[in-house]
Amino acid sequence: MPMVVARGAWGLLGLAGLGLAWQLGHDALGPFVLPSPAETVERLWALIVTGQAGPALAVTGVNAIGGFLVGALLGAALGVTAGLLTPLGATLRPVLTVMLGVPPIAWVVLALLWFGPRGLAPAFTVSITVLPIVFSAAFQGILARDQKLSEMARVVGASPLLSFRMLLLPQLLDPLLPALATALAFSWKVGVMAEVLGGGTGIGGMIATERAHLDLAGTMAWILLVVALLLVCDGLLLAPMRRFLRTRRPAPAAG
Amino acid sequence: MPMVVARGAWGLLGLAGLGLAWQLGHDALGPFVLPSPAETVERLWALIVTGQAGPALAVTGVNAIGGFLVGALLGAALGVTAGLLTPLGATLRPVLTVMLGVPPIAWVVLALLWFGPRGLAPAFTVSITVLPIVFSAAFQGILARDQKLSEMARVVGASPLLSFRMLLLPQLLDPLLPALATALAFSWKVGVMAEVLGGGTGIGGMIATERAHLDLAGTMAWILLVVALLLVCDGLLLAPMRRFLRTRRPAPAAG
Amino acid sequence: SRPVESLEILGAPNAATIVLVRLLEAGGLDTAAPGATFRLWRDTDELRAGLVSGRSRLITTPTHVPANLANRGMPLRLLCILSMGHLSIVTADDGIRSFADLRGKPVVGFFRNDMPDLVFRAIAKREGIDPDRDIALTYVQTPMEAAQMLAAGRAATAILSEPPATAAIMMAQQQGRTLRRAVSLQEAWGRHFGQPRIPMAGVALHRSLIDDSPEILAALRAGLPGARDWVLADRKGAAALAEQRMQMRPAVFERSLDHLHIDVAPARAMKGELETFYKAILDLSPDALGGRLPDGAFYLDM
Amino acid sequence: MLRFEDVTLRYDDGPVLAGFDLAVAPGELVVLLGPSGCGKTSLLRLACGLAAPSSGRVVNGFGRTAVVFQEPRLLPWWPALDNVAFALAAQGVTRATARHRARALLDRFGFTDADTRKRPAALSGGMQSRVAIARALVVRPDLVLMDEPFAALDVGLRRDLQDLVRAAVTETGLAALFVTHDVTEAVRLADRLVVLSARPARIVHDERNQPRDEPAAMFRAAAALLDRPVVRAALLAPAAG
Amino acid sequence: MLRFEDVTLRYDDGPVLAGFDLAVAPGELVVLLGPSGCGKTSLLRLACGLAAPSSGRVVNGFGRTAVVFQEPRLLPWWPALDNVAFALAAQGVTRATARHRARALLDRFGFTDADTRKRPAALSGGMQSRVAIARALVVRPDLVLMDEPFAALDVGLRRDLQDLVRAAVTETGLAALFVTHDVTEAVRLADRLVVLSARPARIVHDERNQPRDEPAAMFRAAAALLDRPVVRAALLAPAAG
Ligand SMILES: Nc1ncnc2c1ncn2[C@@H]1O[C@H](COP(=O)(O)OP(=O)(O)OP(=O)(O)O)[C@@H](O)[C@H]1O
Ligand SMILES: Nc1ncnc2c1ncn2[C@@H]1O[C@H](COP(=O)(O)OP(=O)(O)OP(=O)(O)O)[C@@H](O)[C@H]1O
Ligand SMILES: [Mg+2]
Ligand SMILES: [Mg+2]
Repeated sequence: MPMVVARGAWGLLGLAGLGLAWQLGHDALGPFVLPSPAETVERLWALIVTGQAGPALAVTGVNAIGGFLVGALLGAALGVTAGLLTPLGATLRPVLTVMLGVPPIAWVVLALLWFGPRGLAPAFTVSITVLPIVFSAAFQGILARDQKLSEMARVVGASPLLSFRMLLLPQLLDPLLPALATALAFSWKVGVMAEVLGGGTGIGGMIATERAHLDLAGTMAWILLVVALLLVCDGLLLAPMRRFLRTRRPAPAAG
Repeated sequence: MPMVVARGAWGLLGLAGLGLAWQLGHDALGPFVLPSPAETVERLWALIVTGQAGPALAVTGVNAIGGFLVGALLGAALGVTAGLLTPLGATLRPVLTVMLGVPPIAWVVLALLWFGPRGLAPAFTVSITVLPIVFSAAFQGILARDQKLSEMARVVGASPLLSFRMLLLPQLLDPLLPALATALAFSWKVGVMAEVLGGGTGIGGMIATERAHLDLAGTMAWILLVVALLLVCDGLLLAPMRRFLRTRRPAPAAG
Repeated sequence: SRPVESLEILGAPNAATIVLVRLLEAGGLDTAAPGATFRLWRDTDELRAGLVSGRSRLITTPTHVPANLANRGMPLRLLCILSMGHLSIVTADDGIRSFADLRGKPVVGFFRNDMPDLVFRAIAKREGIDPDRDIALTYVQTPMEAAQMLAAGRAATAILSEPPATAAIMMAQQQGRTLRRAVSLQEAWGRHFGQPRIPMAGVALHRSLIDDSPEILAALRAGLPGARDWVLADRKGAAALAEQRMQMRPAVFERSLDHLHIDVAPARAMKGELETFYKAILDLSPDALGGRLPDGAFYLDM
Repeated sequence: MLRFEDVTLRYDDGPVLAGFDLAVAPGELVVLLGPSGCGKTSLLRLACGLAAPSSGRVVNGFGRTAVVFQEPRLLPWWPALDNVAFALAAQGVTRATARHRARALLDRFGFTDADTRKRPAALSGGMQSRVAIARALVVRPDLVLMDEPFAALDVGLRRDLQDLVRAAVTETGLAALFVTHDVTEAVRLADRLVVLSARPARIVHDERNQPRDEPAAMFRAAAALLDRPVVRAALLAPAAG
Repeated sequence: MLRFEDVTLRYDDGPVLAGFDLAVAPGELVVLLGPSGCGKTSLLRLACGLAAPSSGRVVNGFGRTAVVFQEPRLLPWWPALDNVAFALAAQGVTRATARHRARALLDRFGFTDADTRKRPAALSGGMQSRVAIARALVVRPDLVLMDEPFAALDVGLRRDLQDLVRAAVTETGLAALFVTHDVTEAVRLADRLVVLSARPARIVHDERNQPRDEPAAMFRAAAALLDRPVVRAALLAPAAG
């Protein structure tokens, strides 16, 4: 428990440093480059109490978290399968690299057509981004699995499901964790950007409007909201994985 | 060697499948939604032979690869250090999550001010994107390192440098590889998008112009070029790592 | 005062910018600002970066942008209007002949909550139409996507600016489909706000540039009308210049010239119409202008 | 019946087994002795199907085959108890029963309740070996392949576990293929003693053996075995020329 | 001089060592015998500084300390040769010299040139142990801590390596703290025999010993040791109550 508190305190220190850098940037460069943190927080507070934040957040939250969950699950499943079946892996790897590397402008119209401008286009964009990130980590994780343990499981006669639960999943957590952290951060960013670009509603739509109004503090207030939500999601979704890894890792012996 | 050929053949099969999907999409949706692959390739060829591709590619290449290298090196160095020093890791993790999650609109003006609109602003954006991706993988890789080997190295009296070369680096390759693949794909995508939005030259500038002309085939030709370059970079930069891992991994015994 | 070194002119990606490009090209700024360069901006971020850094203190822009920035504390001045509006409703639907016909129809808009959208809404309001209820209005980010969807037959009606409107019509033609400009928003505006034109884009300067170099102001005043006359007279030459300096398709540019309503009108003289325009925006969305009308010093004379 | 029929196995650098024949019958404990690196582990890998012969056939007619690998191969994330229960879970035994049987066996192997809850990193080397042995025996296999299973155990434990295995062979008809470097252990346990040459492993000596327990008899038998020139050549050759 | 002074070490579930005292002098080979899980490995970890005592002091006055862990702990990415040379590289020896010395020692340990180029996964269990032993001895340490080093070796190799270590102790003044479960190995090698109780480890017996080589004398000494009631209680107690 004290370790957890200490970890949290260090994390807050890091975020405080970031806030300080922001303040210094504002002081040096003026409000047309970086609005002040104080003003931004004030605006954010206003967004929350006037009830503007709620509905926008609901839309974007569904896009970001829904897109993340779909993309992460598909990516992990595909990555594990591809890792276990060499030809499938060799076939899919370049396809997913392309998927990751094609700029969204290539299929923004396609997404608009398929999902409609107010529909699931942002969630689709999020999934498309998350899927290959998670795929590639799961794929590599499977390749890097401990073959001796797999042999043991085979000799013992464990079913694929039992093996997955007892040996593969614990081994996958380590490579998956950073990929999921990356993917989660991208979910919010990409979801918001897709809303900005797609003329959608949600936080991205709000940001687009504030930007059209050249209202920098307003823009930053929404971004701050996004970042806060991202940190909350990171805490809720990934913290259990981190804890498992911290406690189950063969630590250097006590004493 | 035959294994390598087979792997390449499977990869081509995957890309061929992607091309087929593209053709089918074109047939179904018409040239204003998806231009035909044939026309796109023709246009790409024209871009190459008329010498338009070269200079744009040089600009974007510097942005993407330069930004990637800087971001990846800093990210890996920071991640390794943070992994070895617990408080630093706890401090940096949320900061880098924020770095990853903040949409570029928050600091694009800053980047334009510092690096100039035609200068390195896109490269900066690329580095900012790559750094936390690689950081998080390196960090987790260090946490997941084999403590028994580290103890052995300590007892043997190995210097940090020797330990890094002989035990840490080989252990980092597995977690780093997917992160680097992700980061490399993002480098090209983000670099191009930053050029599109930031008024840069390079391929992004070309794409912006083609889009202003509503020239879809032209837009796709440039995107195809980007994707081809990405695959080449992936082959050149990451293939040696993949090979090391394939050959050095304790394979299930022969026979 | 000395001539201004290395001035970077930022031009809005709007065809009317060609007038300032012509002035620069014809050497009209050579004495006041030797070595001045020209570049298009695609995003207000670039504009802000240019203005804050002091690199770009002369710009062409939609007229609500400098008003907004001035109200938020950046000392910008509007010199003149270059475009009297370039928005139209383009449609493949024969049933649409007037603004009122849009009722109940699906329409694609762009730049949601930004100026083109606000102009459309201001007119709709005067027409007695609630755009969110009476029109099936959806949005895409840029006019290019709207044009693309029109040309591909994936949307029947869209609000478009120039030159994307012209480009969409030409592209559809190649495919054997007919698109037409059903409604000029300028004319619709005229029915409700007085004049059948909208002072939509112009030339603006940072005050420090005026202080540092009154000569530039003088050169602009002297040169812009002639540049406009050249553009309107030599359409082919203007199209070639647009291709060279603004990466625009000459054929499209030439055909869209008729719909650009290029002019050079002093801001001071246009103050009344500008304020009508600004008020219409303020009515709908005060934040879009920073909450108020710009004060009198904002409008320069030629 | 486990049968090697004219088996050859080659790695990149040449064969480890060439034209190898051997059979293990139910209720028989065959001990393999041979110099380090001669191919004993490779042989066990063939027997359990983890490796396929380059030529020849390996036929395993036993129902349930369990393996004690040369290293413990425990799942590091789970406590000792779950590592043992894993083998039962793989056989479809319910969780509660599996844990109960695993706990009973570990108890016999000298584990306290607290020890069964420790993860492998918190177990001593010998405790890890015992978990691995328990994982193999808990399923009551028909054939067990044991690769130097007791090398990390103290004298007392080693004798207990030897007795346990020997009893299973004699009483329940368990078949065992047992690799060891300890000649006294070999003569104490074996129904049949097979001595292998250096790589590629050939059978240089093969004798029926009467399991025995009095120390003096054991040492005499071990000495007699090592006195045979072929065995001596195989097991006591100097390491380097 | 290596000295444990009133050392206590506790893990989450209680002490493994309590008020422990022991000293190892240069040129002395101290063998530790004790039941599995009693704390021998923990003791070696304290000696080499990988663990710190909960109370008391561990003083290691020797210059260069080498360790043979209970598991081989080889670097899986590099061939056997580089694993041995690693220890020399850590001491600043140049690459060429390091590889030369590593190759010479591995040759003495029965490795062919081809074997030295194999990565650990392609080595047999005993070969891996030998690489680990070579990695410890190649640096010519002043103190070596060996945790059941020869458990995976065949009789011949084991005798060779026992002789090698014994010679280093006698001739070059090497000090060794040597853990084994093999009582005959203990009486063959030790200058001093220390027998530990079950956890928490206390010294229940401590005697000077004369290293000897004739089998009969060895077996007699081993039998005599095991005949002492305290030793018998420590090493031959039944595993489970
Ligand atoms: N990191 C740890 N955390 C908790 N308990 C531990 C840890 N390491 C060892 N132990 C416990 O300490 C006791 C002694 O372990 P140690 O490895 O020292 O035994 P050992 O004498 O070397 O046994 P063996 O002969 O089996 O190798 C065991 O009960 C073990 O479970
Ligand atoms: N995967 C592999 N690739 C190449 N060679 C291998 C591989 N596995 C084992 N070998 C070689 O095969 C030979 C026999 O190995 P094996 O593990 O079967 O020996 P062993 O009899 O079990 O020895 P030990 O008693 O030391 O455990 C050794 O020379 C080893 O180097
Ligand atoms: Mg073996
Ligand atoms: Mg031990």
